[in-house]
Amino acid sequence: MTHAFYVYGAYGFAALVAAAVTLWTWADGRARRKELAALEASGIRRRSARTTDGK
Amino acid sequence: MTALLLRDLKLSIRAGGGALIGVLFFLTIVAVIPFGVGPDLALLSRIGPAIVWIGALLAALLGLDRLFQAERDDGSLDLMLMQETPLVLTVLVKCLAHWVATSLPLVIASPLLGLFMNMSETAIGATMLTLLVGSPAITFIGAVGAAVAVALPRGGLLVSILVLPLTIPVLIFGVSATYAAVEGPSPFLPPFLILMALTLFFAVIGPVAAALALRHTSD
Amino acid sequence: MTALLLRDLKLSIRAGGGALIGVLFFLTIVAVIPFGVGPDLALLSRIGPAIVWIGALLAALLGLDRLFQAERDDGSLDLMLMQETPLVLTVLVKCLAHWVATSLPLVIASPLLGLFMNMSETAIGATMLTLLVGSPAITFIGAVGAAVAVALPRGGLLVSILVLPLTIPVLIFGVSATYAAVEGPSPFLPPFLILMALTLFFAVIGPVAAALALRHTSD
Amino acid sequence: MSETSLAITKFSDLANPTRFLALAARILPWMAGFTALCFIVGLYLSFTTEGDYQQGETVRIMYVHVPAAWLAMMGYTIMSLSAVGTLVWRHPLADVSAKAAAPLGAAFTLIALVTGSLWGKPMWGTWWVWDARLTSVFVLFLMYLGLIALNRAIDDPSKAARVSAVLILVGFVNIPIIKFSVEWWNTLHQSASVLRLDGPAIDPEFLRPLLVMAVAFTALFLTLHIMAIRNEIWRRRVAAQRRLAARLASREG
Amino acid sequence: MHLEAANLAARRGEDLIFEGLSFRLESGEALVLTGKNGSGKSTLLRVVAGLLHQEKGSVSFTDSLGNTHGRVGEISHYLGHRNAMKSELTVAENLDFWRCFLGDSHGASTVSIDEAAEAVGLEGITHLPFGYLSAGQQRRFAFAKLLIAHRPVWILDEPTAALDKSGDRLFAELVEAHRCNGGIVLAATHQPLGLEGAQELRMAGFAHAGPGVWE
Amino acid sequence: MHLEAANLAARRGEDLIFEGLSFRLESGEALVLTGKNGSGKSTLLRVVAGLLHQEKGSVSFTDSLGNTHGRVGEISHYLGHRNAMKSELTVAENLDFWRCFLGDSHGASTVSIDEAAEAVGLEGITHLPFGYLSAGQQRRFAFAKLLIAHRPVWILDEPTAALDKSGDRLFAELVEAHRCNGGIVLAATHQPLGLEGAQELRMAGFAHAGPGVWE
Ligand code: HEM
Ligand SMILES: Nc1ncnc2c1ncn2[C@@H]1O[C@H](COP(=O)(O)OP(=O)(O)OP(=O)(O)O)[C@@H](O)[C@H]1O
Ligand SMILES: Nc1ncnc2c1ncn2[C@@H]1O[C@H](COP(=O)(O)OP(=O)(O)OP(=O)(O)O)[C@@H](O)[C@H]1O
Ligand SMILES: [Mg+2]
Ligand SMILES: [Mg+2]
Repeated sequence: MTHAFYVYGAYGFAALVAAAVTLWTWADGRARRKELAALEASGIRRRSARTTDGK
Repeated sequence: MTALLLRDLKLSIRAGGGALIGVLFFLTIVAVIPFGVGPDLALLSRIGPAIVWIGALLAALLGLDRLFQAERDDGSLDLMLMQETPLVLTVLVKCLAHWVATSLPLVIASPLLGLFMNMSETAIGATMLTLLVGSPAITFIGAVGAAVAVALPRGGLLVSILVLPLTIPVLIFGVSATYAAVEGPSPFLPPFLILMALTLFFAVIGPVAAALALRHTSD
Repeated sequence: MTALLLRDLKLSIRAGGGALIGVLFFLTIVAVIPFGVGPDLALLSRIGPAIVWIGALLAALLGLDRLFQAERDDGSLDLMLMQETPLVLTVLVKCLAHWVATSLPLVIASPLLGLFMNMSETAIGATMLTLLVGSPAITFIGAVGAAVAVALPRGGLLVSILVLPLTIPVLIFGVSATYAAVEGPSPFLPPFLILMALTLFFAVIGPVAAALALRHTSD
Repeated sequence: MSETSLAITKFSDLANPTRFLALAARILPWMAGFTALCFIVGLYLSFTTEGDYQQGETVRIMYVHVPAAWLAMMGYTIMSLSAVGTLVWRHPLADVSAKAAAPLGAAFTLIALVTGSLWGKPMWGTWWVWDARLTSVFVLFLMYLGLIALNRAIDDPSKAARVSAVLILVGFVNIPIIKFSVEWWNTLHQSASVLRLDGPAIDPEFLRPLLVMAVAFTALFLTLHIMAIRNEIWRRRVAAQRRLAARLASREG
Repeated sequence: MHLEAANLAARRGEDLIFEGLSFRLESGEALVLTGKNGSGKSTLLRVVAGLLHQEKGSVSFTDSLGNTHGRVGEISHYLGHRNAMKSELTVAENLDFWRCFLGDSHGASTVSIDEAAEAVGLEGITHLPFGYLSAGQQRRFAFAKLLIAHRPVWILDEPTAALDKSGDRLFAELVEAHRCNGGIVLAATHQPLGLEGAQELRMAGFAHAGPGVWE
Repeated sequence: MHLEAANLAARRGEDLIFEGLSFRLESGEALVLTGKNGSGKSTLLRVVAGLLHQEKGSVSFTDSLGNTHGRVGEISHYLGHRNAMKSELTVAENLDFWRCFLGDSHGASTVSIDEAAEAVGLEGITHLPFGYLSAGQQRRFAFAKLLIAHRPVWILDEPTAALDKSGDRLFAELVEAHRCNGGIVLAATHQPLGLEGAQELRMAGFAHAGPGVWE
């Protein structure tokens, strides 16, 4: 293939950035979910959760 | 409103920073560039208008970030926000005062710089004219940044980053109008008219957006 | 004293992003330049070092005038003046913090800009080196202006007259050292050594003069 | 609960963050699957179709470059729409949407810049020229970064959102500049051949993979955007609960 | 003529500071806000002045002709913690600027700058730069600002901070005069202001530190 | 240990504000400055703190070992009208900075930041940016600054401005505690500070508005 470096470079870079963004978003979500779980465990209940419990 | 204009002019002469700093910065830029391009006078005169325009653009940034921050810090902004006079008008007048205090001196000084840069008379005249018409647009765009800076603890570089990209169209048409006047073959008027249109456009958009930002940042 | 350094760095980071902002600012300036002078790569690479130096000057000047004013406005300056630690040292540390927060990122980012401006490797190296050595001088000179601004609340014009003309020699030697390294025929070392001497000179004179001015603030 | 009076009733299902979360949980797996499928098909097509007689194999770069460039602009458009939501309806979800789109837009802009650069070297013989199209995209990238920095510099999130919204809207002038730069200034860059008023002027051989990749990129963007919005909602929930906890603790103490 | 607030709620950051707050002030009445530090006095004043967006509720002003204004700020003076004066300008320049800027859209006759300076007990030093004054003198001139342009509603945040005894008296007299002319006064304070027959509103702070919309 | 001022005179602009002023404070004593606005209270405090150059006379501090310091500022805390805190930083960061910067050159043990916050009645909100606090809360934290580093002399300019009733009480207690530990306190005020057995100095202002050296 002619110009293989440029073609694969372009695809490679695009894949790299897309993967990095995906991973970052996913890891961020996981961290947030963990924090929420920790808060839940420490006894601070969500208000909405409390009201739905009440119902 | 004239009262506001006069007060801001007075302040820019008395308070720190000072109106002269823009002109001096401008001079510094023009003093340094020849060292970059070397003694090639033809080249110097060719890029002259561009350098003058870039200098004016950068010089306008100095002090712009404090345009509304200073008002917030002493509580004046609160009173301005409360008035019946439309906030847009207040912002417009403050922009005008800032322009008169910092950019107008540059416009007036630009022939001097043109001589330094070995520019022809036409080039000098064209530069001066385009600067006169185009530099208010820079101030108006900058006002948006300044209004945003009110929400920031301190202004500094961030404001310039937000503002500079928006000024690019002004720069493009300002410089190309100048070149059109000097070299041809393209006519001078179309880019010059676009420059005027840009200034008018930002004279509306800038104060409106700045007023919007100010309304939304007060606390 | 490390506490002061850290605090000042934190403050400049709170203004948004910190080092990243400096780099972004520089990138923005470099993106603006070609719109002015046109996309001619040869020309860009020639004026590259000068542009980088001007960018560094502008970045240092933005916000430098508030170096002590901000401290005065919230009363911190009073406490600093009262301490046993010599005021010169306090000023020096504040200058260092300002340099680290605004100029050092530019020094580090300058190779990137060099690439954008199509500069050769030697030119990039030389620019980086001269910036590293010369930019502290700008901060030190600016500190004097900042201190005078505090001492003379109504001396706006004086500050600009004090600061910018003094920075011109620094800029000129910085730029000409870079060109000497790139093009010859003049040797690199003499202007570079002068640049170093200037920095050392202002590293002493700047804080001493600033401390003197601060001690004599009107109230 | 605050009556965030939403003028558009159609959106009112999304108006409530809790409902948004429920919806996101339901559709995210499907969107992720769809994205993956599109990428598989798109990548297959882009490596099996023929090369261009003029551009050779490098034409394959188009299949990432062009979608990324479109998404870079679309990301900003989404931010602008959210900004309108923030300023007009003061809707908290619009704040979150604008904030979440910025890093994604920046990432896609970066892809467009770098792949364009990688295409430019073989086609134009240089990595970078300061032509209007390229520079305006570069400016877009800087604007994304500036907005991210601005958002981080203001720590009251709703204030940050409102301030950013104003700037986002002012910065929108750059989008038409990008789009029409090739027509307004004669530059090196290709002029529009797909998104034209008179229909695409491009060989279907190239159009097919391009469109599939474009759909794949869009799906990826939307998936990530929804995920990022969800993360941001969670982040604010955590902050709100932390504050509540601190307040309760100090009241007991 | 009256000022009415109905069911006000305000947020600071993400916390609801107060909720369901209502009051009504007729012409000549005064409302004094008290409460401990951080209880939301300044917040309420800023909401009334229109400087902070309320979360719920409304504030409105009905003038003597029966017209209702939604934006109370426009017919109010606001004296906050900061004096809104430039220390680089002289007192006279400062006052002159505010006199022109605030205008006198409401037809009532107002006093000149010298008279205002005399009213706050500081005639003869209006030629000094504002920054050269002592804290109490600065506060007095900030107060003089209220006299040079007429506004029916005065919103004052700790107006007597930094004032000496005679300043307190002077302040009380000026406020009484304003009330006699039919003005309305809202003031937050920690010290007795010496206003006769003023209503008092005790702020409690933190109506509700809930997680807000994010739940 | 004592603080002594002898025959002080100070000038503001061209005016002599006071002249021939002397006082002597032993360990544990307090001096309260009163007087009307512009009478020179802040000026005197700034002279004692070394922030303003006196025209005549001297201020000196003699420590418990009998050594005399000419620069009283170095062994003093100064709490002026402004709080010397950065609104961008959190309270904890602000206090931490001042703790390190002020150092604790005088060997006495001091309290931690949390303890200081508790002492001023505001534990639990040290993580907030200083700018997000109400005026009184800011003043309280400015006061907490005096507790985190030991200084034998406290120079306070209207310390209770913006404080509520409980704040006033708290302030009086903290000052009493400092005096019990042998500290010296100078305070300018318009309101009673509730300090027991404090000396009072009434400032008169404008000792002599003469043409000074030009005659
Ligand atoms: C860093 C360099 C480059 C940047 C920033 C860039 C940017 C863009 C953008 C923003 C678009 C979307 C325009 C639209 O929808 O109207 C686009 C489209 C396109 N670009 Fe680039 N580009 C770059 C380099 C290149 C190169 C080197 C080539 C090939 C020679 C190229 C070929 C194309 C083509 C064919 C399209 C599609 C046009 C259409 O069909 O509408 N680009 N590019
Ligand atoms: N920075 C200054 N420059 C020149 N003169 C000043 C300055 N600050 C104060 N003065 C003048 O000095 C005199 C004394 O001021 P000072 O601040 O000491 O008064 P004070 O007793 O603290 O009053 P207050 O109770 O209002 O705080 C005043 O008449 C004032 O006009
Ligand atoms: N700019 C701000 N951003 C976020 N929160 C704030 C801000 N200003 C004040 N707050 C918070 O809002 C609450 C109420 O503040 P407010 O200033 O209204 O109190 P206040 O009653 O005026 O108190 P003080 O008597 O101390 O002046 C405080 O708990 C404070 O922490
Ligand atoms: Mg308050
Ligand atoms: Mg005082």
